[in-house]
Amino acid sequence: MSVMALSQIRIPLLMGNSLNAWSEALTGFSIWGFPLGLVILAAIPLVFIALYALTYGVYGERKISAFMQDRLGPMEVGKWGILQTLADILKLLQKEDIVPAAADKFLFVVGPGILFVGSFLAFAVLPFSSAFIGANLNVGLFYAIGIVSIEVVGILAAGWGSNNKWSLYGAVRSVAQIVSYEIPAGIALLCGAMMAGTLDMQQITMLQSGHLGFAHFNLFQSPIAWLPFLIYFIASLAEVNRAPFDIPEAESELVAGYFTEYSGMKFAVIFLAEYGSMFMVSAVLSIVFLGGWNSPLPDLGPVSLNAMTSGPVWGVFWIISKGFFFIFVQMWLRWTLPRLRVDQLMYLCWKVLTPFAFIGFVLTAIWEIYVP
Amino acid sequence: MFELPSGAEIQSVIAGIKASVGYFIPEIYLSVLFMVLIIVDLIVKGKKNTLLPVITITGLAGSFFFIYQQHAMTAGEMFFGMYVLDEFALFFKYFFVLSGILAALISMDDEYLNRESSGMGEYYSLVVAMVIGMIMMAAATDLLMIFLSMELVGLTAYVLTGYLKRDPRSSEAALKYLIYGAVSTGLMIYGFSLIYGITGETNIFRISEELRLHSSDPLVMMIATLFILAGFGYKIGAVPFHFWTPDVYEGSPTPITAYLSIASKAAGFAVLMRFFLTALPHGGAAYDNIISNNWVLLLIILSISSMIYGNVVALWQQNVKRMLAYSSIAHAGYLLLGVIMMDELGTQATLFYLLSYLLMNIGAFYVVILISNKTGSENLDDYRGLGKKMPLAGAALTVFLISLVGLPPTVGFIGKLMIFTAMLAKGSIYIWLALIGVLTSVISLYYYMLIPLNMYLRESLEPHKESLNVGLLSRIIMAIFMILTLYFGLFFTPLSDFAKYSSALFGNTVY
Amino acid sequence: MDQTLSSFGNVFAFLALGIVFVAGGYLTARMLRPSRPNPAKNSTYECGEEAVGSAWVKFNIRFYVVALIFIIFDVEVVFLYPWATVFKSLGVFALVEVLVFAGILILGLVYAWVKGDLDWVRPEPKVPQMPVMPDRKAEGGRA
Amino acid sequence: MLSLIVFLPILAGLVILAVPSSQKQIIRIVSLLAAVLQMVLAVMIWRGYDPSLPGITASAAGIPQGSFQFIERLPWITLDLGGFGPLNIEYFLGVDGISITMVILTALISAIGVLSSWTIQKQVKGYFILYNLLATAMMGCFVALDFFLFYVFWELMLLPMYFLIGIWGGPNREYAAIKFFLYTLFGSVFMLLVMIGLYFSVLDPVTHNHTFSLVAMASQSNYIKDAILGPDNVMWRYIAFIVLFIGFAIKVPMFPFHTWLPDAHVEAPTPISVILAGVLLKLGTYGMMRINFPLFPEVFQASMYVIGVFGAINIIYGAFCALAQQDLKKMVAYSSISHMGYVLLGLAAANSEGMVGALYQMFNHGTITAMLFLLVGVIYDRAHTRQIDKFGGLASYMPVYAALVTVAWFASLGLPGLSGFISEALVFVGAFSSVTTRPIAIVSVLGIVFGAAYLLWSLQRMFLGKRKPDAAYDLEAGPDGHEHIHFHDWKGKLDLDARELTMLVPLTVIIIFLGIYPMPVLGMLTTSINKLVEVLSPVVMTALN
Amino acid sequence: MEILTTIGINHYLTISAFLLGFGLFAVMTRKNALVVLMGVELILNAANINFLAFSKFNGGMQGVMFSLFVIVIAAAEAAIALAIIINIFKIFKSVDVSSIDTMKE
Repeated sequence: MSVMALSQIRIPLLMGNSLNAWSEALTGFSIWGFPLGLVILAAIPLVFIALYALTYGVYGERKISAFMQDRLGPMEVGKWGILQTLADILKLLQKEDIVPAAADKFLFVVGPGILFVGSFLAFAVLPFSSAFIGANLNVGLFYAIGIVSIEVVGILAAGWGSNNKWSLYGAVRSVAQIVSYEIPAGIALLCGAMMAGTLDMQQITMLQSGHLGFAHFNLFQSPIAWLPFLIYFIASLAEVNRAPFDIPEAESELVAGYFTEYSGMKFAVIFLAEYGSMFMVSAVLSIVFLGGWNSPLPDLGPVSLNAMTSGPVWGVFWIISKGFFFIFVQMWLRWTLPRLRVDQLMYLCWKVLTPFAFIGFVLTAIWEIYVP
Repeated sequence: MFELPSGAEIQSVIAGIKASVGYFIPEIYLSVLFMVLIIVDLIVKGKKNTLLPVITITGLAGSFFFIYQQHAMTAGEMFFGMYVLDEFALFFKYFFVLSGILAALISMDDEYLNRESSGMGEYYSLVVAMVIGMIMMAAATDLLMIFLSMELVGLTAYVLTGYLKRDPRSSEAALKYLIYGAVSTGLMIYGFSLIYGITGETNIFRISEELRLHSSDPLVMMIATLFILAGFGYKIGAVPFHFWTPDVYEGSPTPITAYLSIASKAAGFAVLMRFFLTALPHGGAAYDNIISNNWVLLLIILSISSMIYGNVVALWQQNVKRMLAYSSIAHAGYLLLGVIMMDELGTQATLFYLLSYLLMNIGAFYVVILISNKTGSENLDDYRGLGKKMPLAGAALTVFLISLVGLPPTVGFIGKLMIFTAMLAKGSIYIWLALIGVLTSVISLYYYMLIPLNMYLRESLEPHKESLNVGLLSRIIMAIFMILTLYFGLFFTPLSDFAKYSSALFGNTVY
Repeated sequence: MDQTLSSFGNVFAFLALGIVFVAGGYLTARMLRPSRPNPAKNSTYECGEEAVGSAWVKFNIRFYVVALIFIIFDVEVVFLYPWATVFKSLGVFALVEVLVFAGILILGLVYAWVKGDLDWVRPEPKVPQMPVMPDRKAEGGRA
Repeated sequence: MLSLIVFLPILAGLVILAVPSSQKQIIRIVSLLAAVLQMVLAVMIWRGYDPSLPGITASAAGIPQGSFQFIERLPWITLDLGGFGPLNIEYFLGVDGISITMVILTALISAIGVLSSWTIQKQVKGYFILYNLLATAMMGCFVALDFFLFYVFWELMLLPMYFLIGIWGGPNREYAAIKFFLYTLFGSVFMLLVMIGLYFSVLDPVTHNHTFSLVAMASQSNYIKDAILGPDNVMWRYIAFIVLFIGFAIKVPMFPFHTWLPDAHVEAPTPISVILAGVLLKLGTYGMMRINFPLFPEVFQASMYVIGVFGAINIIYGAFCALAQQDLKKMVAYSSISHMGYVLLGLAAANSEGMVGALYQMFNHGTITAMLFLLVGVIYDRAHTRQIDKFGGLASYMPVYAALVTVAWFASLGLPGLSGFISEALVFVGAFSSVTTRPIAIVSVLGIVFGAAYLLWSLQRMFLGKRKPDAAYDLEAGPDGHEHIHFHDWKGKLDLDARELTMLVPLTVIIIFLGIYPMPVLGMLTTSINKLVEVLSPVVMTALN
Repeated sequence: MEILTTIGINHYLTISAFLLGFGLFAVMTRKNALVVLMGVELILNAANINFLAFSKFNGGMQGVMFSLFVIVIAAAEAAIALAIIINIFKIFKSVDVSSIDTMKE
């Protein structure tokens, strides 16, 4: 049976073009009752996070930062410092894991786990390709918004559990920031959902495919879509504590905020979670407004660029590219904009983004009704 | 499982909603009033202590016009069985709007409340919100709607209770109200879920049909009924769901105490009557089988324990508000007697009693407010000698208390008379219940009379104080309450006819 | 197999794998890393200072206020999501309804705004002032 | 006419309300005017009353109001009770022989009470408003023929009484007032239930609606057989009778329910004691005669013996207690209990003599006890004490007072030639001639002996002999060489002054006159009493059944 | 995966009953106002599970709708509860329900 299943799985992996062909094949695949396919299905995003975080995340960010600041970045380990990430891994793995005596041990240990699991669970609904999605939920977008909130619990657990003033300040600030920005973010994504008329991530993506490439993307479907797009992008920066909204972990003020006390593997987990979230929000932004795994290239007359660059494997490429692009923008902003003060942060959220999100919501609703 | 309805279905749904909106105008009007109040509060700067109540009172009074128009509409379901418009609901619309007006009126005179630094904007809008919630409670015919409207009332009531933010008693009252409220509502929802499980319906008409057509596990039904009673019983403040009453009534701002003791209780009764008289069929006499769907027996137990407990514990209260709180528990018991009768007469009696209770209890609390404005106390000992210093207030309070005891020639007597008439109309089976009713009202005489006793029979502790005069407007209001209490005690036909007219419950299965 | 359930089964697999990954990471690290705790190392980090008291102290009430406002708005937004998926087929009627809904919601926002619940305490800029020291001589004399 | 007599005091009360409270004299005069006018009206009613018409029940001809006189009957409240038809509450007044006696008594005692209230100095306005309210309620009770109306008046009495005792009473007034209130309310709430039960059991013979009319209720043929208090429902009829009886017995007051009375009397100011003893106690027995017995005649038949026993207990127990009292007012209060026992005994006899005696005793007790309390009030005003042993030898210093006291005391113990004798004699004649009550009557005679004992003893201790060493007054030599007594704080006339005489002399005259020639009263009531006896007799009942 | 599909209504009801029990236990025994409120949330969620289970097994969407509204109301209630508790803490410096008892019995 297992051999049969293996043989069955090979074909769609290479050939399958139908929707979710890969993930459905994986879902049905089990060995001796153990749903190995499911594990593999889940492992793929996990591996992706790990790889991307270590390469693009650690090495890439350092290098990009360096370029922007006109310096070299890591150069010591290997050619151009290319093995720097490996060194980092080894360091984190064997570094002593200190648990402060005053900490709440349980929360201290559990916090990073929650943080990571929350971030990772969101990947379940990200369609990496027309053929691959972790879990094809009909409420995918909603689920993605909801599940990310679990991170708040992890942050609070980590900050509180550390029993360190910096950590607690950082955690509370971070929570306040995340929950506040969830309002404009939620409303902005709602606009996208209204344009699509569904919450299914695959459906949302599919509705944006077409021969004209980027012209089918939600962002270009209505002039109003730019408003929620920008709002969500700004809010998502705050949600993942990226600059200029990085006061929760502001090194110079709070000494890394809620993970001040963390070291070794626990730090690595937090770190993975952060980078996972970064990709997650970028991917959601891409899916809702920029067509997800759809190729942005239009068919130019006889040159059917779009058809050529479409397909399950191309889809993987496109969505990761789009995600990485936004991560790049995030890194870019980090070195461009100064950090906001707490009151500015709240001002921006409640008095700028939220009202504008509402305006965008109302306009989108009217647009969608009256301009078909 | 989650299929979207077809286009035609959607159109019919929309048409249904549009048709229902026409029957929903008073509620919409009040919601608009609620928002107008908030906006006025936000826009207008400076002293708003008269502007807001005036808007509230005139606005609420304006809703009478829309409610009156509903008389011409035929009784029926709206919003797909969520909501109903019948005489019973109309009665409570009048009732709650009136009580909202009165609450706003007496709030104007409460000096404690007006001293609240954060302003009164939310206060009046919350009062209006509570009116809306209670109106919807009285008309809700779906478990979901019942739950939502009860929560609307509850949530606003929590805030109103704790409105005096700096007063520890007020905050404590709010906390207790909230905790008991949340727990009992939680239990009620659990009961609802069981009912839903048994019948597969949340509409009370269809629940009743299902229960009649199919047999249900009596034990589960009993548990469900008990849980639901926890929610309703909490709202009406009946034993054993009364624990919040004394503290909340004592701690709240007095107008809110009055408002809760009357309107919130009445809303509880409205929903209790609608639910029990419509949804749950009742088989036979009250004594059949304890583990069956015998909610009447439950109500009887509730009623008896409320009457006895409320009246007995009130005996040794020193705080007037607290005493009135315990007495309100007792009154819940009397009101339940009318519900237990399960017939038109019983319903009529309950409604009449509610009307009379509105009049006399608001009056009593109003005088308590005026007195505490002057003396700064609600303590029984501080009422000494007030009869001489505040003659009209003393006389009015005495009349209200006499009415609360149920002595002629006051409206409270007629209320009791109607209740007992309804009971004896059933023949001899409920006589013992009526006996408990009258005996406990004798007990109630003792503690009610403690107030006039202190006011008239005892000398003031500070004999040199001059007479404490209240404003002319307050005196007029007080006198109106007093005269109405007496007038309706002698000529109660209009009230009673109104109650009779209103006892028509749409789709009830019991009578 | 029920479609919905199976989808959430996948989510469950993600959850399980996530936990296993974290736990596995911890275990691996524990096997590899040294463990040599000492009191100084285990003390709470406060930039080198001795930690004073516990960090579990009271917090600025504004954080709670933000939480309260968030709860209300977030929950209301939840209602809009199901609506968003169907409103096109419902037409103008649904639009009007949701505008009423959003209007009330916006009124709530305005309310919180006007009441000042959205204001954060602004840090007062500390303008450095030249110290006026008339007694400099006296001090100097004492020194 | 009856409306006027009922509502005249309350009109006076409204007038008083408008008078500023500093004008005490005007307030008193308004009240007095109302009371005098009420008395005039009572006399007019008495003159216009036809003693040949019996009243009590509807007459055989089926006239709904029967042979009552001065009928005023208006629909008051009509309630739609759905399946039970309309609830008709009527404004229904009328008098028969029983009530007219009481109407006259009430008018008389009310007027005397106003005179006696002249000494009230504290919060005069409030006092007279309440007093007038009380007067209306009492009068209303005696003329109401609709049970509901009766009940309203009945309960209306409680509150003014409570305040009159509570505010203007003695040192222990709070306790006495609330005790009075609770006791009487306890009795009357049952009445409420019985009233409702009766409503559902009785049909008006003319309109065939349920009715509260006492006249309709008094005819057993109007009852619905299987209704809650219908003839078939024997158990509930017994229970209803008993609770009604208890309600009235508390007012009488009958033995186990009597404890409120001494407290109330001792604490109440003199005029209120007068009203309480003179009128209020009669309401209990009046209620029995008007409502309790005729509505449940077969139960009455069964319980005659018990009622008689309670009457005897009242007589003897009251006398015993009176014997033990040091406080003069308390003694008089217990003597009231004893004397009301005669009324109960007469009622228990259930024959014409007994019943006539009972009703006549009610009237006489009203006048005599009123006088007793007034006399106690006179001495209390002067001495500020009522302890019997604080006095002695008063007769030689206050001869007029002593004379009136003697008359009253002797009337109370039933000396021939005074009105008390005739009624007590009639009661005993009735009780002896009834087989049921004969043994009780024999025992009850003891009561007369004890009565004579406490009255004569107190008379002797207070008025005869010499001043006691710790008396409440001093002896001092007057300008004419005679010795006078001097009360410490008393500035007024030593012996009775004009106002006191105005109150006391008419009562004395009435007592003596009715002792010699009782017919003006007896003639008025005998027809009704005969009818009542007929209604209550087993023969009639079996005929009906 | 087979076990997931064979779960019957009783499984749900049992869990919900347990939740109800825990909630009631927390409400009755705990003194911290916040913990009491958490107990209330447990009760509400017990009801939610019931609603969803019944909705699944009876068919019909009312249960789902109901639980959605319960969640929403629970959030609103939590918001108000927090506000009140914060105020209580400001005044009493404690959120211990048993110590907040200024009004005599």
